[in-house]
Order: sequence, then C-alpha cells, then structure tokens
Amino acid sequence: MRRYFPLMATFAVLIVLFGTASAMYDRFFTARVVANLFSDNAFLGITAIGMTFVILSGGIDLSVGAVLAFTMTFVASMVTEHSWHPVPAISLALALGVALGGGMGFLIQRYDLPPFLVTLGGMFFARGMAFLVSAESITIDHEFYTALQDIKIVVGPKAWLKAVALVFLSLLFGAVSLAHWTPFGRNIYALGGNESSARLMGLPVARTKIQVYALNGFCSALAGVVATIYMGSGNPAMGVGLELDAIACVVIGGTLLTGGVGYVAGTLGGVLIFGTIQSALIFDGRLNSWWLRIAIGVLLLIFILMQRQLSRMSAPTKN
Amino acid sequence: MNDPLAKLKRWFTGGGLLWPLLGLAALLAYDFAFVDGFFRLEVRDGHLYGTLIDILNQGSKTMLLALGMTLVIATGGVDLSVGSLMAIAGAIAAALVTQSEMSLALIVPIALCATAALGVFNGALVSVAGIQPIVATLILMVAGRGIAMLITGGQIVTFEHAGFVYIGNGHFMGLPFTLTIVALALGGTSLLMRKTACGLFVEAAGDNETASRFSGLPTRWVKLSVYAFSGLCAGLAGLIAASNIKAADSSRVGEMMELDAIFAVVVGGTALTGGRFNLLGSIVGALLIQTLTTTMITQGVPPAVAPVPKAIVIVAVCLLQSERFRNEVSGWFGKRRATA
Amino acid sequence: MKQDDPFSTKSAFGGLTLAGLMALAVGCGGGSDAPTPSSSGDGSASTPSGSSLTVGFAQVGAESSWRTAETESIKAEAEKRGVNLKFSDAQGKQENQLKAVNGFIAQGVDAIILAPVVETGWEQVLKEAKDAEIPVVLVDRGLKVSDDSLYATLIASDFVAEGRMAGEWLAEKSGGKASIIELQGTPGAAPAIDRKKGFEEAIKAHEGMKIIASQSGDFRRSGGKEVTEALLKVHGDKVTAIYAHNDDMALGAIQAIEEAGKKPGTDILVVSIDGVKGAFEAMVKGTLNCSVECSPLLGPLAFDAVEKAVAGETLPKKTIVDDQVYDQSKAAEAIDSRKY
Amino acid sequence: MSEPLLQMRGIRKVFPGVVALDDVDLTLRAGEVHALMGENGAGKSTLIKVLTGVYRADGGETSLAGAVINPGSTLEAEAAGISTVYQEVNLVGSLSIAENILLGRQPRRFGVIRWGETRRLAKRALARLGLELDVDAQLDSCSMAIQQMVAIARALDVKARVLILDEPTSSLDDQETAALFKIMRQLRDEGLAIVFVTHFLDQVYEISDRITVLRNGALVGEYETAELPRLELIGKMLGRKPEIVDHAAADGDDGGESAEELLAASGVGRKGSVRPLDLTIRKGEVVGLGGLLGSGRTETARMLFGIEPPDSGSLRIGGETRRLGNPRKAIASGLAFCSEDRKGEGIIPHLSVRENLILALQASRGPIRLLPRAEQEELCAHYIKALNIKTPDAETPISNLSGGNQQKALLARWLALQPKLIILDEPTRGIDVGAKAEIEKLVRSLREKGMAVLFISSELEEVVHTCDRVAVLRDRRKVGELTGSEITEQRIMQLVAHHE
Repeated sequence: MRRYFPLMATFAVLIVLFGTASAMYDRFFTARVVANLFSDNAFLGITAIGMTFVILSGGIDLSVGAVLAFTMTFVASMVTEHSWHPVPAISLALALGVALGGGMGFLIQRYDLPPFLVTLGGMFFARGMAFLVSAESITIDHEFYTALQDIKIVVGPKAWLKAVALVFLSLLFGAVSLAHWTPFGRNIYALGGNESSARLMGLPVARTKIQVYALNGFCSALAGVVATIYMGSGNPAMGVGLELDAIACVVIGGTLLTGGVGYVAGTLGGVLIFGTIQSALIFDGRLNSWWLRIAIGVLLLIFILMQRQLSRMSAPTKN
Repeated sequence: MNDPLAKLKRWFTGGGLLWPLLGLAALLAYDFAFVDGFFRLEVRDGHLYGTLIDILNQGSKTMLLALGMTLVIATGGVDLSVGSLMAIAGAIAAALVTQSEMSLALIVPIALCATAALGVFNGALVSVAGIQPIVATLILMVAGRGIAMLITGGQIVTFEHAGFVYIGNGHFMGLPFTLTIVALALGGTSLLMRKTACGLFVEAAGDNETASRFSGLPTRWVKLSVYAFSGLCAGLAGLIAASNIKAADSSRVGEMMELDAIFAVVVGGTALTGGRFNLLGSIVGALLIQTLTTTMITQGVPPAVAPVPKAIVIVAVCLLQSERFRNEVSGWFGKRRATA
Repeated sequence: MKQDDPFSTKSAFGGLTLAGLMALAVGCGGGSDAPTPSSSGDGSASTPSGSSLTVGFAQVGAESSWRTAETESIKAEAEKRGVNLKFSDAQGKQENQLKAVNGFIAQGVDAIILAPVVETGWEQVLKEAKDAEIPVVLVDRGLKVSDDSLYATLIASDFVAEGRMAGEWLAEKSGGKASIIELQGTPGAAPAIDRKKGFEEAIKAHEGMKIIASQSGDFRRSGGKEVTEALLKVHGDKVTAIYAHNDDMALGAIQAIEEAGKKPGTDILVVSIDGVKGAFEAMVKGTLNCSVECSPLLGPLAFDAVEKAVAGETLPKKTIVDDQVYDQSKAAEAIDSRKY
Repeated sequence: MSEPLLQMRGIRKVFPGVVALDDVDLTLRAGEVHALMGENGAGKSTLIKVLTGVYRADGGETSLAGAVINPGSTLEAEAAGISTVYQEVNLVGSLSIAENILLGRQPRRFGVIRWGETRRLAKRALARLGLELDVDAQLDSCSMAIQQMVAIARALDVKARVLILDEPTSSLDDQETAALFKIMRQLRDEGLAIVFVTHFLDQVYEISDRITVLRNGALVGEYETAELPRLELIGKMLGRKPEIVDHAAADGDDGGESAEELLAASGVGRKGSVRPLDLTIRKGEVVGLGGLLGSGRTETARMLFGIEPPDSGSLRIGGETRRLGNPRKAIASGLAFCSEDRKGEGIIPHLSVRENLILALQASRGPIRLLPRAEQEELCAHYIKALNIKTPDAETPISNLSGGNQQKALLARWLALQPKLIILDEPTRGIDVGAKAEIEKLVRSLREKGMAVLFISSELEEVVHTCDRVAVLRDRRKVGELTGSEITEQRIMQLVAHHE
C-alpha cells in the first residue's frame, strides 16, 4: 500500500487545489470545468504519458512539442493541400512519429549519446520540418474531421467529453495497462531502476530503450493528431515549450527524473494539477501578463513542495 | 621527447576539447570556402571589424551562460532559468539607469546581486528542498520573466547612458569590450576553480555526492554556490544583452538561450551526469553555436528551416564524441585500428 | 519507527496548504486594481445595460510594446465603461488561448474579445461560444473559419496592406531602385507572413528593387541587430535599404548600421511597421525613414462592438482600422500624441 | 564422480592493452561445488562473464554436456542452463521481490502479465530455498541477505544446470551464510554444478569439493579441496609463501584502561535506528563492534559520525561535550569514517587517486586554501608507498583501481587528516587476501601511533585478533562488552545468540 503513497499525495494536492479554486470562484465547481480539463489538456496529457515512459526508463525527450507541430502540419497539409483522406494521412503521420522517435532511440542506445542532446536535435529537426511542410497554419476542412469533432459524451449539464478527451482517456488506460501488465512495461521500470542489472538479468535493454523513444514518438504524433481534431487546423509553430510542461506534469505526478520510480496514473494527476492552476488563473482574470507568470511560478512551487513533502513523509524508511 | 606531445594529446582528447574544436574548425572551413568575406577583417573607427568579431561579440552571452551552466552541470544539475535571469538583470539595470541618478558602479553590482540571489533561490530548491533541478529551475524560468516584466511594466525600456552602453558596444584594445568581460570571467573562474579547491569540491560533489558529504564536503553549499554563480553569469549576460541593444526587452531577451548554453557545455566535454568539467570546452561549444547561427544568417538559410542544420550539427557533434561511432566509421573505411 | 512525530508533519502540510491559499489571494490582490469579481449570477442571460458586463479578453501575450499597448488600451476602456474584464495572457501559445476561451465560456461571461495567435484552429471553440450565446469580438487579426457567423465582428489592421504601404513608400523614396534586406518576424506568425506578402507585391512592379537577403529577427530588437550586423558584413555596401516587419527589429538594425560606420536613414533607408513611440523618436532623429502605423489602441472600438453585440445588434463583419504612413516629415508633429 | 558437465578449454580474452585471460581451463561436474579462487585481477570475473555470455571469448571453446556452446548474451546462457548471481546483487531495487525473481519471464496470457501467478511462482521459488517472504515488498527495503537469496531464487528459477555464485557471502553474516550453504548443499545433491567465487578461505573448505585457482589471467591449477592445505592454496593464489599472520598481536597489552579517554558516549541512541548505548573508546585502542548483520553495527557507526545524528544521550570527545549533527562536525572533532559501501559512499569514481586522497583534508581546509600541489603530490607518494597502493600513478582515476587498492586509498584519505578516531565499517569486505592482511596490519600499526579505531567486521576471526575490546550488539541494542582475553569467537557468539 505504501508504494502508492506518492500517487495519493499527488491526488490529495489536486483535491486541495481544486477545492480552493472552487471556493474562490463562482461556477468553478461544475462538470463543465472538469470536462474542459480533460479536453483542453488532452494533447498535453498525451505527450506527458509518452514522456512518463521515457522518464521511467531513465531518459528524457525534448522533441515532443516539435513532433506534435510537425504531425499537425503534416496531416493538415496532406488533407487540405494534397486532398488525402485523413485516415491514411494520420496513419502515415503516426508512423513518421514512431520512426523519428525510434531513430533518436537508436542513436541514444547504440552510440550511448546523452538523450538530452539527441532529442534536442530531434526538436530542432522536427520544428524545421514542420515549417518546411508549411510555413503557415492550415485549416482542415474535411467531413471525417467534422464527424470526429461532433463526437461527444454528455457528462453533466452543458458538459461533455469530446473525442480528444476520449482519445486521451483511452490512451491513459492503455498506458497504465502497458506499464503494469506487460513485460515491455516492466522492462522499462527495470531499465530505469538499474540499467546494468537489467542487462545482466538478460532483459532486452537495447530493444526496450529504442522502443521507449519510439513509443514516445508515437505519443507525440498522436498528440499532434489529437490537436488537429481539437483545433481543426495544423500549425507549425504549435507546442513551443510543450516539452517542459510535459516534464513538469510528469514530475508533479511523482515520477522521479532518475528513472524507475513512478506511475502513469500519477502523470494524470500532474496534468490535472497543471490544468487546474491554469483554469483557476483564467477564472480569476485579474492578473496582468507579468503577475500571471509570477503566479504560475509561485503556484507551481507551492504544489511541487507540497507533493514533495507528502511523498517524503510516506517514503519507505530504509533500515 | 615524445612526452610533451603525448601530454598535449591527452589534454585535448582527455578533456574532450578535441571534438568541439574539430567541429568548430569544420564549420569555419565551410565558411572559408563558401561564404564570401567571412574571414575579412578590417580596422574601422580604431577597432577590428568583421564577421569573426561579430561571432565573438554576439557569442559572449552564450559563453557567459555556458560558464555558469558548466559548474551547475558538473554538480549533476541543470539551470533552465538563465534566460529569465538575463531579463531580470537587464530590467533592473535599465530601470535604475533611466529612473535614478545612481552611478553605474552601483547599478551593475545591484543587478548582479539580484540575479545571484535568485540563483541562490534555485540552489536552495535543489539542495535544501531536494527538488529535481529541471523542475526547480523551471519555476524561475516562468516566474522570472514575470518579475522582469513587472520591473519594466511590460515595456521595452530604452536608455542612452554612455557608460552602460559601453558594456555591450564599447571596444577595448580594438576588440569588443564584451570579450574582455568573457576573458575576465573565464580567467577568473578558471583561477577560482583550479587555484583554490572550489573546482575539486564541485567535481567531487557532482561525481559522488554522498561520498563527498561523508568526507566532510559542504555539498549543500557547493550546490547553492554553483546556482548562485550561474545566476551571476546570467546577470552579466543580461547586462550585455540589454546594453547591446540599448534597451531592456524583458519579455523576449534570452528566450531559448538556456538550451544553447546546455548544448555548449555538453559539446564542450562536460557530462550531464556531473563530475569532471571543462570550462574552455564550454566556451568552444558556445562559439560553435554562434558560428552556426551567423553562418546560417549570412548563407541565407530560410529562417523557417534554420532549425534543421542546427539539429544536424548537434547530432553530428554528439556522434563524433561517441567512441563506438568513431570505431564504426573507421571500420567502414577498413582502417580499423588493431586492438589486440 | 514510523511514528516520528506525526504532529510536526501534519502542521507542515497544513502550513503549505495555507501558503498556497495565501499565494492565490496575494497574487490576485497584487495583480491589478480591478474590482472583485461580481458573482455574475446565472450569467447566461445577457444584461445589455452595459454597466455590469463581464467580458473575457484572451490576449496573445506581452511579447512586444505594441502588444502591451493594445492590452492597456482595452483595460483602460473596460475600466472607463465599468466593465468587469477577465484578462488572460496566453504567452504566445494558441493552446493557452483556447483554454482561456473555454474557461470564459464555462464561467459564463457576457462577451469575449479575442486577439488570436494564429488564423486557424478556432472553429471548435467559436462554435461552443456560439452555442452558449456569447458573442466573440476579434481584434487585430482575422480568422479563417468556414462560417462567418461564428464571430460578431473583426476589428483589425490589414497586415498585407501595411506591407504594401511600406513597399510603396520605399519605392517612391528610392526611385524604384533598392537592394533590400528584409527582417522577418517570427516564422509562421500571421503578421510576418502577410507583411512579407504585401511588401513583395508592392516592389514587384519595380525592377530595380530587389530583396537580397531575408532573415528572421524574431520580432526582437536584438534579433534585428544581430541579423543586420551579419548581413552588412557579407553584402557590404550593396545594401541600400532595410525593411523590418516591426519597429523593434528596425531599431536594432539602426544600431547595427551605426556600428558599421554608416548613417541609418541616409546611407541606408530603414522602413518598418507598427509606429510605436520608439520609432517616432528615431524618425525625429532621422535614423528611421518611415513607419507604417498599425494602431494597437483598439479598446474603444472593441467595446463599442461588444456592447452592440450583447444588445443583439448586427455588426459589420469587418472593421479595418485606418493605417497611416508616417515618415520623418510627419513624425515630429505626431510624436507627442503617441502614448505607447 | 560423474563425467564433466561443463568444460571450458583454452579460453582467451583480450581487452585493449590487457590480456585478461590466457589459455584458461575450467571443468565442472554435475553435483559439485567448485570454488574459483584468485586475487583481484586474477581473471575470475572475466572468466565468469565469458561463461555467461556477457563477453565473447577471443579463443577457446566451451562445451556443456558434450555440446559446444557460445552464448552471446546472458539470456542465451540462461537458456542453455547457466545462471549467475553477481557480487553486487544485480537486481532492480525499486521493484518488488516477485518481479525481481520473474522479470523477463513473467507468466502471461495473451501478452498480459498474470500477477497472481507471478506472485505464486515467486513464492514457490523462494520456498525452494526455505524462505517465506512478502513477495510484494520492495526489494530496496530488504536486507542484503534477503536480496542475495532473491537473486539466487531468480537464478534457479530457470532450469539451471550450472549456478554461478560470485561472492555471495560477502555481505552475509554467519547465520545467513550457514543458511546459504544449506541451500547450496541441497542444490548440489539435486545435481547442479555450482561455481563458488569467494575470498573467505574458511568457506571454501567448508563447502567446496574442488578448487580452480587463477592468477594474472592464467590457470594455476585444479585441485581436490580435501587434498590442498590452506597455506598451499594461499601460496598458489599469491604466487608466494604467505606471511604468517600474527595472531598474538591483540593479546600484547591489556593495560589500555590507563590510557586517556577519547570518546565517551552515554545513552546515545536514535529512534528507529539504535537503542541508547554507552561506549567508551580510549587513545590507542581498537574497539570492535560485534554482532550479526543488521544488529545495529553500521547504524551505530553512522550515528557517531553524525550521518544520522543521535537524538538522545550525550557524547564527549576529548573530555568536551559535542553534538555531531553532520559529518563535517564529526570530522572537525577528530573523527573519520570509512563506509562499508565503498562504491556508493567512498570513492569519487572519475577523480584521480590524488584528488580522492586529499579530499577530506582539503574539505577541512575549506574551499579557498588549496593544499599546494607539491604537498598534494608528496602526500600521495607517501601513502601510495606506505599503504602499498597499486596504481600506475597518482593521476589515474580511482575507479580503475582494484577494490582492495581503492579501499587503501580511502584509508589514506582519512589518515591524511590524522584523525583521533577512525571508524572502519567492513574495511576488508570483497577485497583479496593480500590486501586484507595489509589492512589488518595497518589497523594494528595505527594503534601503536596512538590512534583509536572503531572496527566493524562480519568476520569474527578478524574481530578477535584485531580488537582490544569488543562491544557486541544484538537487535540494535548493546548486549555486552568483552576485553582482552575474553575476546574469543566463542564468547562473541554467546553474547549474540543468548537471550538474557
């Protein structure tokens, strides 16, 4: 039970935060705000899920925002400018995401390069390619997209989960299962926990490492696809700095950057904490640009410290 | 007779200086061949004038950031807040220059103290509160820009203060004054690191923190100090940036420069995992980035695709540093060194 | 072993929570002097009286002085009219802006003013606003949506026209002969794309006018300076004019020209867009030749539109703000009227 | 005995610049415990890594049950029936016991791990070793002994025919070792061939049937254990006649009572770690901390050194009351501490021997007053010679040294400070016989110089002939103290075992 304490700490922080905001702002405590949290943060959440796996394996990936932008632009360009049907365009985009992620994983694994730098290269590369595909944002106008955008599950008065939120939640479910129920998931934990041990235990370390980055490439590309559904457009300048937000969500969710320790479900908590802080500040609406930045920083600080304190209290005491 | 040569070789390869220098040399060779007038130097208004001088001058900010970042990375950390700290230093200096009668001898220290103090805040989050460096410094990265904008009221504050403008635009002995600053900072830091035990403390604490603590090293103070030092360097870079354009552009200055600085440090041979560091290597790394940027501007690479060459250089330099890759390449050419 | 001191940890937790709440409270209090949020009741029913309106304003960010001037204009107007303004700064990110608009809808504001980051990607969120019967007034740039009825009106400048005006002015001034360096804005940004387009249209008619280099200065003063510096070295005396997508970059370029030992405004013509105060000062000094005004003072127009829209009146789909060309001859008399 | 199960013939392995193995043979029979002996650097680990597929041999041949095998990975070796438990338990601390046993071969259905079945299998694997544990517990929270057992359970869980145990007992106490031996015998009787690598001679004679000795990457010979006297074995390992260890040293002077009191702890304890205890250490005295692993020995040492400072009682050093809240204060009061975890808490791996050596001294001088380079080098030269540290030069990274030499360099780090009291926690663990004898000798010579030593070791024999006085701990509580001629293995065992 104690192993789940950091996870509970994250959700306790979330509840405190949400409760405070509800007490301070009218109409905050509504199903609509909650549903919005899932829709508006869907693609951030998806990149954060991919990032969780990378961080669990002891790595990091800075390319997610740029890969998202590339995917968006690619899909939009194919559909609008080259009249492809969205399905093949999306499939190809996802495959490209996997290929780019896998390629970075290959470089990191085979040549023992620092992930920070390789993925930094990947970030510049994907961003450049996004602009190469189209320097301007492109509207996607296709009945397939309209159909996707019309999918809604009503969860309350004036509140519904949209397709993007459903993709996010299904991926979350899949990711939790992947992490917990499959050998691949457990190998990631082992790899991040102790790489040399994992190697000596005969686990497929090299393959797992490459697969983790490929998986994250897939998640980033999927996030890009979800963003096209969310916005109905492709924008090559999208997602600048998204990688840092994703990393922050993962860490707030209780996953250690050193690898091997953490939960995908915690990342959900991290994303929701992040989203709730933003929502609360929007509801407040009285801060000017600079106070807004300071407030985000201060709130991040407070909730990171709180999460840290809670999980410290619950950390297994070694004898 | 072979010994000094071997020593030199060890200094280059062992310190990791060889590959960034090679990368820089390759880039300069390209410029020499394909960019007209890249190496042209002339004397104008009593100082040197040319693209190479620009690279040194524009690169001074990254070099200073890399200097501070080197020590932070040597302790196993990273500082994402340097760009925002640059903005704060610039904002404070601009505000004081325009709104007070204070002398520059007071203004500069005030601005630097402020960023150093914020560096201490970063350090405290990392060493006392035990927050992971990326996240700890992310806080000031976000909030710091807000503080800078608060100081300038969100405006670009311009000034014409001759003394302050000299910092980023003046010339000293025919070269940009910023180079004097970088040289002093590099020299001072090197001396501090190698002629006192500070360097040993930083490397030991970064390589094995527990063992260092058990040996009586004040590891918390070491961490606190390197972040403070990084803040100081960022402040200096911020003053140069503001002085250079005679304005404090608090919302934009230093954006993404933290990544350039980290890249410079790692290319320069300091591992992100901490331990041994190489100050000179970081400087070379910073020059490599600036040369690349300037090359792309002069070569007319469309700005939208400019990130692609940058990506290629990053990955190429990384690969060059990988022993396995080098072995494979020499294998392709059938010249594999005999290992037996 | 586990019962260290339950009380102290508990109180530590309590303290943190309290600190969190206080920070929220302090943050809000320190933010601005707006009145406390009126609990806007059911909010769905609009109150056309105008005095107790709650309006959400989704701003791009605070990346330039032009942008802050726009924000100030809207805030001032809101205060004047007693409107309860909810302000949100997206820090240049569309995703944040979408969240803000969704948040405003959830909150049940009476109207939304939106200054979109990019032109696409708004269809979904505008549909939701329409479903909730909340009128949306667009300011400073248009949108690409399939259905015009998704927003009430657009109050903006025509970026293409601005670029064209700048190009035409330069053609006239230079007698149709110029070698031009273009300083682009941030790659992908709507003003950068349109201002480039407009300018190119205008000079196409003149065979003697050629853009010899076009690089991004990222809308930054420092970017403008760095790019100009590098390009002047390569193209040397060939350059006769510089066209910058905004004033900040032009002001940076002017410094670079001066440092190259030339006279900006005389040796090299400098044309830019926006018409911020700094540009007027430069024109008075003679270093900047021309700035096409792009007025950020949209507050009065925006709130006129908001009030009409809330009252149910139909508005023209587009209100183009008159942009004027200011050159050195007109600058001196206009400078005193510049607020930003 | 039956015919050979596994044969390695003429194995050769070369690393750039070093011949690690040259024409080495190893023959294993089913149903035997085969000790692989040699000093550090003899090539034991390399041979094992070749056998288990971590390295590929550059020459020679390995055959298992008549068929030639050439495993390219640990996985292939395991599939062939060769399993290994490494010296530093190579498991993943952040995962549960059950996972560690079954990682890589979890029972699944449609690719989905069946956790219930996983737990059941893990329990069964542990039951085979006579262990009943909470298999959901995180491995990190278990003692080293348990971790070792888990590693063995994992190794056996594949249908192993050859089990390699690399230094399995180095972190186990006597009882745990006995339990391990029981399991080893049981497995041997089941027909497994067990390769046993260790530095403990006693254990070799207790458990092994045959011995293969390596030295400097070459085969010295293969012997029946019963036919090889101890001294001869040591001679073969060292390549020389071993010094006869001076067993009488500790009995020499019993009159330590009159010496000046250096450290006096009264009622010092820490909640959740060590019960309040009294302990006095005098100048020129070697005080042992006896007891089983986990009895509170290490915790006491760490408490005295201020790593986990005491929360009750008072501490007097040199007659003055001191509060040692952190290692720095302890060092300032004249204490020094060599951790049992050489890799994690001792060496600074990428720094040179010189930098490692001067670190504590430099720390005490502060960051500004750097010890002049000449003095640094003099100091290094002195200790490299005095402690016989084998290193190419002082600028070599310390991680390139063998374990024993790293340990000596760490001792030098503290001696350079000239402390009044040095706490040595398992200073001889996992290092070769030669270095071990040297360190024991060094401890005795420190005493003669008037330094006090607090000595912790799992080897009773070592404690008995090194210490003047022994404080015995049990269950994190001091249960007695022995002086002079009272110090015998027998008496210590009695104190540890008996409930009073």
